[in-house]
Amino acid sequence: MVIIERLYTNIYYLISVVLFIIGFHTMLTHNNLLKKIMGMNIMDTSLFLFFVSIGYIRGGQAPILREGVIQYVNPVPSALILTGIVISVSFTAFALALVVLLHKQYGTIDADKIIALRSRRHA
Amino acid sequence: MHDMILEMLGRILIPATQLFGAYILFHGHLSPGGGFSGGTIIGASFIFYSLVYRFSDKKHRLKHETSLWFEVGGALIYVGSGLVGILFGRHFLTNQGVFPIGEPGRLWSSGMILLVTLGIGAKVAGTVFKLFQELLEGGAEPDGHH
Amino acid sequence: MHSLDLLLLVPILLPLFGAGLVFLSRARKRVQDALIVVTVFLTFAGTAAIYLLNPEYRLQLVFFRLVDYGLSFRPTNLGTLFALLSAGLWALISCYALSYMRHSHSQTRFSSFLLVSLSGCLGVFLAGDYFTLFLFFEIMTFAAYPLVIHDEDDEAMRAGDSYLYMGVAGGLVLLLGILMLVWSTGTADIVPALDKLQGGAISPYMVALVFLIGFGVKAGLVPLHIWIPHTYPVAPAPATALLSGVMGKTGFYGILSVLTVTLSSPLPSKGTAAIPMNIGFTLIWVALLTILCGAVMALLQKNVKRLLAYSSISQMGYVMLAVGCAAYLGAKGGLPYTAAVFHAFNHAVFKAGLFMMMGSVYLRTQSLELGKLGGMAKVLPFTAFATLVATLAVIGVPGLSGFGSKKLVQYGIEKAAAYHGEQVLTWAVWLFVLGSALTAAYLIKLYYGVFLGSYRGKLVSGAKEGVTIPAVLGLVAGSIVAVGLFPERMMGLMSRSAAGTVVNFGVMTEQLAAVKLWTVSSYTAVAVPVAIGVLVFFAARHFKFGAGTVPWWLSVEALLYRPITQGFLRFCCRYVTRVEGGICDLYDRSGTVSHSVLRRVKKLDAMLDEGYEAAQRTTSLVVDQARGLEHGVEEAYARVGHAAVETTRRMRSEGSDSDAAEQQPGAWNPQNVTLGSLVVAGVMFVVLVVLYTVGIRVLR
Amino acid sequence: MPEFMHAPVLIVAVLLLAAFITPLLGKRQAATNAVFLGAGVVALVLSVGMTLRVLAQGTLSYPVGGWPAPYGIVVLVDVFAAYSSLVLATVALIIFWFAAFGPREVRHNGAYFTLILLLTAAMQGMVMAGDLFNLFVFIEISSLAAIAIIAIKGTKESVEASFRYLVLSALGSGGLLFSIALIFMITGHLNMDYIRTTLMVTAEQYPLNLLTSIGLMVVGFGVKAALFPMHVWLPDAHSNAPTASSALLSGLVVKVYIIALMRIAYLALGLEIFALFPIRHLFLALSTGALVAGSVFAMVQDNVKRLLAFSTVAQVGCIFLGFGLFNQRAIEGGVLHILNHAVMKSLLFLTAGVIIHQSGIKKLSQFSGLGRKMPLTFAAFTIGAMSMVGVPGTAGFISKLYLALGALDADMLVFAVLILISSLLNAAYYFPIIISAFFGRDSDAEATDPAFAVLAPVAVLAGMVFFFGMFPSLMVPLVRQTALLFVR
Repeated sequence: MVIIERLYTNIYYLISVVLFIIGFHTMLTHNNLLKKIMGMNIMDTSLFLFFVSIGYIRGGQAPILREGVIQYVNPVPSALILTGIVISVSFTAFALALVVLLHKQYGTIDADKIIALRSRRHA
Repeated sequence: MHDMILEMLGRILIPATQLFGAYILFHGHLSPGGGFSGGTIIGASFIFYSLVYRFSDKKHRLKHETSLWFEVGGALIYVGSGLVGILFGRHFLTNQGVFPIGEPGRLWSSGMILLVTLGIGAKVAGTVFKLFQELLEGGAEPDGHH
Repeated sequence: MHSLDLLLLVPILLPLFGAGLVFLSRARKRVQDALIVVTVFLTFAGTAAIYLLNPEYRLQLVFFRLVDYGLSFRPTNLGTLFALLSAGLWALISCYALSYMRHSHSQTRFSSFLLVSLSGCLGVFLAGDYFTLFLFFEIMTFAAYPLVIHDEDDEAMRAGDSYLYMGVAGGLVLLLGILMLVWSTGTADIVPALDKLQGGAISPYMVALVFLIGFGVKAGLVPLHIWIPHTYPVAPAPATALLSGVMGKTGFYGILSVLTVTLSSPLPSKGTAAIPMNIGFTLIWVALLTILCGAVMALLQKNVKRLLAYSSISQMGYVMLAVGCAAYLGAKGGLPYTAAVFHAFNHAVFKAGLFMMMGSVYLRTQSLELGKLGGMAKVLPFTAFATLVATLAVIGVPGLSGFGSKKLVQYGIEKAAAYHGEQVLTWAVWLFVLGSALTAAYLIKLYYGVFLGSYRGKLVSGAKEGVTIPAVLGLVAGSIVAVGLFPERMMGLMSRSAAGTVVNFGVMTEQLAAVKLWTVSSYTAVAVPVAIGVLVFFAARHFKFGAGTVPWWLSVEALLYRPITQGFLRFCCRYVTRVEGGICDLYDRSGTVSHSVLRRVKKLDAMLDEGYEAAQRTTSLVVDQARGLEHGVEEAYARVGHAAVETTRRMRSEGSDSDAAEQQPGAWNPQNVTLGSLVVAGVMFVVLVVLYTVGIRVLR
Repeated sequence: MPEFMHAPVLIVAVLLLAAFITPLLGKRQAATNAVFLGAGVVALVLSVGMTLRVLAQGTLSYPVGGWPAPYGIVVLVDVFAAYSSLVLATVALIIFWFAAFGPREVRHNGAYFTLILLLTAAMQGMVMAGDLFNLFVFIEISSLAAIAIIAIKGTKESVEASFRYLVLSALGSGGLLFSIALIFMITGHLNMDYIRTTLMVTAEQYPLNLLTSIGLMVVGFGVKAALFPMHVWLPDAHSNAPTASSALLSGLVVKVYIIALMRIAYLALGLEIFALFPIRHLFLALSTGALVAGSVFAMVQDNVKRLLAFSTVAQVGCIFLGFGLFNQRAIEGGVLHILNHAVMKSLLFLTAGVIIHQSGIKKLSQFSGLGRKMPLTFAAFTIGAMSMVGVPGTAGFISKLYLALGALDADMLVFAVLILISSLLNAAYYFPIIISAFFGRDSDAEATDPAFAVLAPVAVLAGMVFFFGMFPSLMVPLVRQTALLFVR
């Protein structure tokens, strides 16, 4: 029961770690460049979840001064994550642009095939 | 090529989206929302617009320069309003004492925050649309000879 | 800063400045020549002024703080003496080079770097601390590289590689030594530091070893000499003369400074006194090895310049022997100290002279193979005479410069053998005599091979010697004779350079006064080795000893250096590739591991899927049942409703006859709303309410 | 000097402004160059002023928007930040100069300049940031811009290399953000000062969080700074970029992450906590690997830019070695090496770019005799190489000297010997190039020295190599105070 209790209280952190590992793994092991980018996004998302859940308080309200509200959610992580999302979007967009270029030049988006093509050209 | 359904939907949805985006943009300091979210929504409406007309129509096509101006203008507004603080002998991005602060809760209520939000909104809208544009048509030539 | 102190800058900056001017005036040959001559002689004049001023004024010049230690010039008497010697030889050799290189390519490069390396060399001798010394040492090493590879053929490039890498490696080892010294004593100044070193974490022996290796490369100690036999033969004669005559002396200067100044203490205690003694003892044996190796190898050579290269190694061995004795004797080492300085001085003059003389032979024959030469005495009588003087001086014939210094070295080793009663050192005396004999043998071989006999090859007719080359050679020969005639006076001059060292002046004066050079016993001491040498020479000639070449695999290079470098590189490559492979492996492995983990997860996923499916099936089953039930209930309701309607109708028809409602039983009609449907709606509403409240709870 | 109070923000703002204005100028080459170089000059002037102010009055802490520390964003310029900013501004300006007037390798110069300016602005912001999140934002901007200035060349290799860089860099960023989140979780602050004070209390309660956080941070920065086993992206990326980008990447970008890491170490974590975990030993081990592996790999390269890239791997090891030894002189050496390596590696990359552009030859085996055809260019290359080897009188000697003395101070003779061995290895791969270029047989390649405008920035860098070699005392006050920040 204690374990379940603990799992329950840390569920966000847990999920974010799991997501992080999934993203990390996808990024490292998949050959398809698009999947790599997806992995990157999953990883980023897990981090956003982690960050936001740090500042989250059960029953807290959006941090706008209003009468009758006592508990506010910590706004700092949310604000930061907004920036983080923007960064992630730009990273993704840029990565996609690179993939487009790679596809134009190599005709494939498989990392192994690209390396094979390269080494053949060098040899 | 025109798509009737898309066009009709666009006619209804684009103004509504833009209005919604503008609402979020202008109320950034009063309610959840702000430059990033509002800008993204407006940018999305631009994207929708170009999807509707499929880039085929020269007349309806948004120019690269336009989105560039959006982007650059937004950034300039941000940095510029930051520099105003220094001009007034305060710190960079100083709000209090430099910009007039109205009543709390009103639209004009928090000095330059609205200005900055607008800048960010323009920048983000421009960027989102530009990303879309570049991904569709941009990119260097295949073998790098130029 | 005294204004006279600025004089110290003249020998450093003037050649650099001159080099720049020479480079700029490359279009005009005459101006360039004039510039070179003016520069070297002005430098010589500046150095002479420093030499004359220094004992009284103690010139010193400390500059901006380079790192923590500053760039300082604080010449010792020894330093000024050798600076004077270097500048003088440099002036002579530059004049010689102007004639010698007349028809060569890239003269501007040669001349510019000649001047730059002069600056480096003088900087070493005038430096006040080891950092400055190191700086100029490296400048000299690099500036001499273009001189070495001047011919730019394959052989020269290979020799250049060996010169450069040995130079760089030696320099780095030297730097390590300096770092150790600075770290444990806190200063890089050339001052007695043994006391501080003794207390430090690094053993003084280690410091001495590192310094010996660092300077030993330049000085050509065996087994660090391998670059010399490669380099000297391929470099042009003036460059070789400088390398052997002057630049090699920087190594000697460094070792002498380290052993007699740095590794000494003003008031030696029992513990500290043993350290220089031991180091000196070791150096004596290394030096003997150097003498013998050099001499034997010289005897085996067929190329004149290579022979002289090995001879240089061997002669530097004599110098080092004296240095070792000086260190061994400590404060009583005045005599070997003087011997070392004196012999280094003499060697600089006669070896530079010999290389130049062979250069002038080369100008006429374009070859220096002993088998092809001969009979040059007729073609070049003056050179033959000068060479005879120089050769005899190397052998140590009385009346020439080598006599006094060699005699002194011999006295030094005898003194060392007598001093601490080490029996082993008496063997050293005999080895010394053997070395002298071999020296005589190879020099006879040289002179015989080049100047006597008859010449069968073709002479280059166009290459006239001009006035400069004979004049330079004459000056060298004259100075050899002059020094040889007044060795006592020279000894006095040399002994002055011991100021500031560990050597006790009083003891030294006594020792030097007791030296008797002009005695029969000393003549016989020269005559015996020479006689043995002549015997050896003829024996070698008779048995064709030295006609064959020494197998390459026997050289130190093949036995020691090549395996070490190759082994190191191979080790590095293997190790590094293994590490790199390991990293790649790690990345891969992490991929595989996570794959297997993921496979498990996938299995789990599949199981979950199955579970879901099962659940779904169950649910659908349940739902089907429920639907059936509902159907049944509905039917029941309908039947109930129907029955109720029938009943009502029957009850109504009993009252009035109307069939209108009977036609559309399903249409919406408030009258159709039955109790049953109301019940159903109520139940559904309750369920919704419950769901809503529960849902809100949950969602919150 | 109250005028320079705003300098930290203004440096970033000016560079950003210029970055946004450049694309507007379109094809007007002269105006673009003017804005580009003007921003660089202004940044340098501000940086010099700021450094003088910091030296005179101590740490400059600038609250953005006038909000005080725990709530507002604070820019914290201590000696280390001022020094780094100065190095960045100086070297970057020279590279700007080269990018503007050197051989043109990029189609859209306007976009290229925008990216370079963004990169510089982000780097300046990174070294001065006073809180972790702004640091992170600047790191991301600089990563993105750095990747973009590789891909902008548009060749197959450059795009591929930049994608690989992007993936690894994203991994590093993820790790960094995670570690920042963990620190925020423990302390509730992002401001570095407040993190330090809070950590003193809370560190003992959450050792695991802290360990994870520091580990992720070292890995994240390690990937970005190409610390030895994480350097796999560097050779491709740096060798396939346009010349100015290569110089910027190898000379500055890689080092900025080291600076950021070390700033976090002493500002945010506090040295006591930093010393709790065996990071120093990790640094020592990894930098040893870097020094040997980088040099050995450089030795077997035939492409000149790849050789230089591998040499960067080794030199990064050198800098980390200084921080790993962790005493006054070693850190001084590491910090000096940041400057010296920036100068000499930029010099080498720029000259290599000029050589490749003028002769079309990339392979070292074909360099034979080129030195006689383009003497000035190869003279500059020689100066850079000499400095890499550590010949006295050049900048490289000074930092190696400090590092070696630091190794002795730490009672680790091995590392002093290691530094000298790495010098020898450097000699073993730089000298053959020079020798074959100057004294080798003539090849039939056609090449001449480029115009003066192209060579001028290279000449300035070569002058700086000598200048910092002869007058290191100019930088010593900054470097010494920086080291004092670490070794209190």
